[in-house]
Amino acid sequence: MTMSEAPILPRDQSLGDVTDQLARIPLHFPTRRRWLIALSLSMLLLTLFAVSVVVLFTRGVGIWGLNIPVNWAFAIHNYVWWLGIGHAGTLISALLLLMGREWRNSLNRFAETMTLFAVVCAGIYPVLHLGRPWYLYWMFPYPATMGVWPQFRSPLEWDIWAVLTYLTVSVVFWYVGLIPDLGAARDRARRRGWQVFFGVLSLGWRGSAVHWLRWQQAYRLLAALAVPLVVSVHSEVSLLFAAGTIPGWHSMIFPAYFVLGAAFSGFAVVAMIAIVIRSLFALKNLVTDDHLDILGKVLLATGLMTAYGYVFEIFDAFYSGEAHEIQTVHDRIAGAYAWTYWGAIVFNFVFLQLLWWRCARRSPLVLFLVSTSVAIGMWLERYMILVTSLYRDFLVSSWGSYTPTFWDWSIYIGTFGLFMVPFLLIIRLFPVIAISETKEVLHEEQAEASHG
Amino acid sequence: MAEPRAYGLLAEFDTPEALLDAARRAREDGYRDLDAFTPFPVHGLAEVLDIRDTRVLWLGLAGGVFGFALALLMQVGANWSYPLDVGGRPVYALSAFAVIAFELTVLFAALFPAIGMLALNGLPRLNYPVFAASHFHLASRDRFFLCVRAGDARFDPEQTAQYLGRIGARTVELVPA
Amino acid sequence: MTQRSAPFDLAAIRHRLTQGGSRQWSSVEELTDDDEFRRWVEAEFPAAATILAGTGRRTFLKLMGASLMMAGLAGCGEGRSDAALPYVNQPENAPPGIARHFATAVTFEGYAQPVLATVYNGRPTKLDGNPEHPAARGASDAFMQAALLQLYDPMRSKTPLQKGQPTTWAAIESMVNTARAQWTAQGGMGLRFVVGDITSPTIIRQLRTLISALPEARIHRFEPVGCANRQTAMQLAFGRVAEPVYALEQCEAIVSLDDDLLGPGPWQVWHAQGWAKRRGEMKPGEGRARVHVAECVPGLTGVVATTRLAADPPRITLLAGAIAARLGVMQGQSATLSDAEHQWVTRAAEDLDAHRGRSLFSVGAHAPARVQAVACAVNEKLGNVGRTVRYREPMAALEGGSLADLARDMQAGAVTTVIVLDCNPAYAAPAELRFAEALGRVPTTLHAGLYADETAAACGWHVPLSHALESWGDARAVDGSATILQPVIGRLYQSRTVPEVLAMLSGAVGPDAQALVRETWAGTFGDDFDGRWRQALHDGIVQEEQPAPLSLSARVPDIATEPAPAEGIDIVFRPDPCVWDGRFSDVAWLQELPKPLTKITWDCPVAISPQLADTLKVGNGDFVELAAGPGKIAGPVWVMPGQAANTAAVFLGYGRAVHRNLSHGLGYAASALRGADDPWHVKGTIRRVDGHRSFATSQLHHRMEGFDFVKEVTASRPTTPPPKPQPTLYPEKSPEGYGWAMSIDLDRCIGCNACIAACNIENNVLVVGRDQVAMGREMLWLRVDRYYSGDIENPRSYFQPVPCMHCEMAPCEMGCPVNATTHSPEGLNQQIYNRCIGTRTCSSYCPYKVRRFNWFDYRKIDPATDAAHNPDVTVRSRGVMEKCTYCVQRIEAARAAADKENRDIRPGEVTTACQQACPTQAISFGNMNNGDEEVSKRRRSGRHYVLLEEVGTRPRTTYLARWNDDPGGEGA
Amino acid sequence: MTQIFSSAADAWLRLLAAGGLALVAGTTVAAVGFARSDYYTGANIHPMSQPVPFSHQHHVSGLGIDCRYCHTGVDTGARAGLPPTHTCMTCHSQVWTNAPLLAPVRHSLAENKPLAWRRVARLPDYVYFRHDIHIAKGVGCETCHGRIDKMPLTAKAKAFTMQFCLDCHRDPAPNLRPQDAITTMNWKPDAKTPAASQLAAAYHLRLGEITHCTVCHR
Repeated sequence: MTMSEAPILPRDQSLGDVTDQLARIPLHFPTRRRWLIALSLSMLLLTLFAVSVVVLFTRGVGIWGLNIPVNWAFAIHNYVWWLGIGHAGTLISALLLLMGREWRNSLNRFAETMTLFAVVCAGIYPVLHLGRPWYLYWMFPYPATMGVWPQFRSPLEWDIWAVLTYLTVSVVFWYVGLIPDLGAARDRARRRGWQVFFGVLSLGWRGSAVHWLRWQQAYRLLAALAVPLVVSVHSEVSLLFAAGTIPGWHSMIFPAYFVLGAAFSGFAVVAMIAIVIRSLFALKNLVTDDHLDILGKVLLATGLMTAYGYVFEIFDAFYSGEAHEIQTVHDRIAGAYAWTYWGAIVFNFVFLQLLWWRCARRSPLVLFLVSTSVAIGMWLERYMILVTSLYRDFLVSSWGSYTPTFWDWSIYIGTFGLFMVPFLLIIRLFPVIAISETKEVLHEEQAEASHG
Repeated sequence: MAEPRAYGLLAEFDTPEALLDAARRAREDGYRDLDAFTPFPVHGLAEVLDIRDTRVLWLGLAGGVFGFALALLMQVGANWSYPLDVGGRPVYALSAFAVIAFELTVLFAALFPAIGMLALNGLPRLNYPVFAASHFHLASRDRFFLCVRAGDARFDPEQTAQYLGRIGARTVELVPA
Repeated sequence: MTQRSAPFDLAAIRHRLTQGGSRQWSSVEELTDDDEFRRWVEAEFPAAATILAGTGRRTFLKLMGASLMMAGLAGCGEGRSDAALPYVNQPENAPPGIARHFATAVTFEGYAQPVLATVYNGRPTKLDGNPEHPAARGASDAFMQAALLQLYDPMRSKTPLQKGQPTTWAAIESMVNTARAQWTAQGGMGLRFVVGDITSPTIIRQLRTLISALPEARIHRFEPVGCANRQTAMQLAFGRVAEPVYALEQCEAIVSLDDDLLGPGPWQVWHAQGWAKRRGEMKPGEGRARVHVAECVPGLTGVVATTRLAADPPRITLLAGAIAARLGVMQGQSATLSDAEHQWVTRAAEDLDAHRGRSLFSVGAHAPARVQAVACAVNEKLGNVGRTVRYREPMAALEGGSLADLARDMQAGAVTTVIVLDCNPAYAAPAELRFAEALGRVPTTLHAGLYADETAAACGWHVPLSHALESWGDARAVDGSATILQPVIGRLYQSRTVPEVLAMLSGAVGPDAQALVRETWAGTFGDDFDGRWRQALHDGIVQEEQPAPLSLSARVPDIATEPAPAEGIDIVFRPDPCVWDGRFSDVAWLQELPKPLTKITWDCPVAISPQLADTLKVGNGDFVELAAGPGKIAGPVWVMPGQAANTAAVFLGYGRAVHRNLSHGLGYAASALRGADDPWHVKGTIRRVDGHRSFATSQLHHRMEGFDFVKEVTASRPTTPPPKPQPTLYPEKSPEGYGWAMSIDLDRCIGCNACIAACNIENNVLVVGRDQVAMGREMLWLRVDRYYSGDIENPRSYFQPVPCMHCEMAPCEMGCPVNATTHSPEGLNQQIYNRCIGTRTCSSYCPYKVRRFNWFDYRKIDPATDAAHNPDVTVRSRGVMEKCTYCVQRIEAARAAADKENRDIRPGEVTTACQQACPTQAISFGNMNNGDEEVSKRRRSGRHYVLLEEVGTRPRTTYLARWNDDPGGEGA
Repeated sequence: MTQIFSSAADAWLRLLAAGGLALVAGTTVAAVGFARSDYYTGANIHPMSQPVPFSHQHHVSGLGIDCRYCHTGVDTGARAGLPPTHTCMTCHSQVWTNAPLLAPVRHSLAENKPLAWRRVARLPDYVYFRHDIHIAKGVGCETCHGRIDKMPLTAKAKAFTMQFCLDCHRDPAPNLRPQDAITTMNWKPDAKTPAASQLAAAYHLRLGEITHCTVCHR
């Protein structure tokens, strides 16, 4: 990506305008109606989620379509899917911060926000899918009168720690980055309420030189940590499968395969949100077509890498010559759930090819549609990886099948509410785009310009 | 007549370049107890004001070491307290413990500097003298402030104010303590 | 989490089963059909309502069971009552909580199944074959195991009924007294008894006395399956009734024409033990126990057969003729045999000829009598009589007319009183007899049975019979030895035993069940009665002189030598392998037992051949209509690999008319097609009709798909490939101490389900109901996988029991985040229910998928299993994983006993439930670190192999490859 | 612009933060402690009411009746067993024949209804505890049931947590006594008593093998 040289932001805007424009979003919220409609819809979904969870906890996981052999399905595969989406937020923010890619600054804030709640949605699934969720705390080491401890060799145990770490670090990273902007918002606020709100949250940030110095150190350090964290987290998620002996899971390529897939789906969702927000809040001057163009390229790149994973998986199976592995590949391509496999291929990679064309990348509509199809495609892929491996494992006699029930769907759809409600609240209450960093970029560009 | 106790003088500039220039000159002219307030980190400002502090980074290292040790201790300890045969794996399966060890390393390597940064910056600090300055709200918008604190040896409300004016300050304001 | 017995449980059980039990059930019945209630359900349990639509009470109860959890998240809701009730007056040597064992028997088609009953606090919790008894030798079959649950079945008849309304025994007695006056007046004219096969000396004595007192009274015998047909055959062959007894342990060559020797039925254990003994003794290449089977419907014998031929019923006759001819029993035959048939006949005949005196030619009891008669002649010619087959007086010795006679007389109005003893003709009788209707014309009708069934409904009066386990009585086992039945639990309801009822009929007031039996044996035991009586009760077998076998010579009847003109298809009737003729159809847990060859539960298919399926263009579950004469039935199809081309098989025991019976709404009533003269085979038509019903099967896929899960060895390749060395990064297990291991000999497994049955009862495995099984949620800890390979017309079939493998490198353990499944130093893969949080990782990682999960709270589904729970095993609650534990409760009990005596556990001291039940000793279990134990020997055997060895899990459960006597079918 | 917050605000903020942290920490500690408290485990708390105020103190230290006289199953089976009413009446048909306190016992006999005691020392249903093996291996009654001879009304002496069981299963030796001292209360090893390690050897304890799960859970 060569964007770091070419100007990413229109220069004909002053620092002050940018500040006001961004800080005004919470203070004098535009598009109240659309926001309210969105919120109330999300609330509906959230209610659906709550109801489903109550039923789930009172009746048991039997209300899902699970069985032996397919005793993991929606819960786990949506867990992987949501977590994957979350990763892009961190990647965009952290990786590009380190690489000094200015274009990131217009995207990182809501990308990080998106991460937070995607991770929440992901994190809640392992709890829901427990047979006896009220004993969740047994997964944590505490001085029990039983004298028994968690089993630290279990990939599931690893995941709990990974996800919680990831959530905490994401929150910290997000908040540290937010503090100066909260300060800016505070100083724009006129109503007492807003002043106190931002005043407390900004912790009295005053932009002192020494504060900036330490802030930058901390922020860059967090970014530096976030990148390996993302990679490790999704590698561990993949170990949840790779550590089992089941054909189609027991594969060396899984960690890489999962991380790439995660970034792929995540960037797609970032693109979707970027497009929505920039039109919602009229931020075309900050989230420019160039941003979309870059997102498109990233999407294309990660997509192709994921595709490599598909190819290699098949090669792997036949190279190993292991009868069960080959059987599984066959079941995926031609089995009862072949639609998930081919669905994944089509939604992930066919439409994606549009992005070879610049005009397609720069057209919000096209990019949005492609991103949507990628999100769907990756969802199908997770479904495929889980179900097609389990429904026919080793012994022919234990072959089974799986059909999601109403409750499978209701909880999955409900998680959209769980994601959207807090997300909408955040973009309502906080600056959606990093103010200080944007200004920094803007100033640098103007400086470059003026010096010739 | 009694001097009103002051926090310092706040000089307002339009651009980071102006601020840098002023700060440099102020240092040359012997002012030491300086600070600046800017809407975004200004390159080179720390050098000019001669601020050096890497403790945040060291905190990161400390956090990492702490997290790593904690993780190993926790996992080895649990298996030492009740050793169980799990799938024929060794009781102290370090390769398996590595994962959580890594996670906690990252966790604390992130928490320590984050919290440390706030602590060293003396945040949260909701009430602070400079907030009283009439133009200070622009410090988070598009103005750049140089502050000569009252603690400075050469600080004198009138002279310093005029001095700041001379080196290009747009406005100069005395901030009460 | 669990339910454990406290002293005085019995009171509690009786209370629940009578009051609580009955009210709950009846109300559920009323409710499920009531709109008001439906609305309530929809409101309360939306999901329930959706599934409730058009399902039976069991499904509903399941949902209720699951919904009971609405009472909060108390997933492991221990009923924490802290009540502690001691005895007032503690019975002699019955300390609370210590198991005691009683030898007695349960009856099946009149034959005694000798059992050893395990009793906790006056509550039998397990039945096992009586090890002292030659007809059981410790082994059992599914029906014997299930008898326990029938005892606790809340659907059992609880009170006498008059026209369906509860009445008292007093009322019954007064009715009988008035009636008896009339009988005596007319010398019993118009008095008829309907009985099944009865071997009980007491009942036989009582009935004979009754008849001698009332010479005009008649007895009619009706056993829906039974062997009436065989008696006719014996009449043909020898001119007298006789009962053939086979000694399969003597047979090097068995030729079976449609005779499922090893299949379910009273003789299964007897035959299986004999066959297995022979199968085990012989060395490779020495023929072992070769079995040649020609059958129209695949049976268990066909699965283990050396050569198997699928033949339609008419062909069976021809094959018999051909074999008889080749052995010179009949004159030259001109039967037109196909090549396959010809080849099979040649091989069978040669084998018989080669093993004169060491062979057996047997024809199914439901084959035409003449064909069976030929078999008698053939065996005689081969010199097998007295060696591999002996004849004796039938155990069911009562002489009597047929049900057809009775029906005729009833229609003619010649009958004034019908007394039906412990059988259900109104349901099971061939429809053409219109028995129930005829019964309606009889003034006085009395039914005595375990259930208020169809016949009870058709009779004016009904009295509840006591279950064998509640009764004093006696019966003879298939080997002819008698067992005295003693009650192992107090009567749960106001029921009486058959002897008591008979005594009542002959005027005795308040008869004493035990006295009636003692009276029978007074003669046999003579002086020292008490001694021998006590001895008999203790041993579970009466030591008495066995009558010498009959010496008979067979006449050869002529049989059809040309195929009858084939019109329509052949419809054959078979008892259901799990509910038999319907007498077990209310035992939920037998309903859920997968049928050996189809793995269908809770249902009853019409089994048709692949060829028929192809011509009709139907697949599993599509409905077909079978018609023969006036009768019609419609049922869902099961395409049975290896079934004879032109044959459709219908099964007895389903389509019950009793609303509250579990089979109600399941399957069809086969009696609609059955004929009175030949109840086993009719010519009929089949056509496809609308409708589809998906079966709830425990195994979806039966073709082995080219894998070698079941390995075979042959005389030319007598060993399995040696195990590959498996490098591991993990510490090796030390061979010190105990190393529990199980070995399953696939050469002996006949897929009879006895192991599953025993396992379920021993380990409190819960019933989950049809819908859950259909979703793939059956609970079996031990499943018997059924595979076939080769062409679907006549495939080669295999059975493979799969319990937990107890892998040394268990993937499941590694997956559990809370240490709920770990490894014991002795190699047990432990599953700790009370620690399990239900992540199901273990099951996902399990390559054998032997783990089972409690998706709902299944504990409340079947009250019968509730009462039969084994107090030494946790009853699993909602949300926890469970699986085979190698019966760890037995290991720990043995260890406690051993440790108290400061000794080691002796070889053979620990037996798992499945091992104990297995009639062929296919399963052996023990300490593999002790080289002398059977299991270690097997692990050293050349046939030893590991299932899915390539996965590297190092299982403790391993297999012995199956012998293939006839690789490639070209003779050995 | 003016100060948004008064100078007191910072003090409050810090106070709040500190309070919050303290609360979280406190709750955690309290929860861990509660699980071990007598209130939760039911150890040493006020005896629950019984149909008859039976005094072990009187019968054991007063009359010197051996535990096994009433709890007959203790060395033969899993359960120690409560005495049938008849056992009580062997004496009480002679002494205190019509003491009002014993009315329930007499009724129980007369009406053939069991005395409804309330269980004092109970384990969760998923714990399969055997009295007999513990007796056979030299664990005294006192070890788990405490100074029963000092209890006018019977109370639970030990918190029957899994940790309690584990401690002994990991290192049984200190809790072993010779067979003749099993039922002795307040037993102290004297000169003649063999050392703990010798006892462990004499009882053939399979040390290190009795802590795996299925020993107690099935």
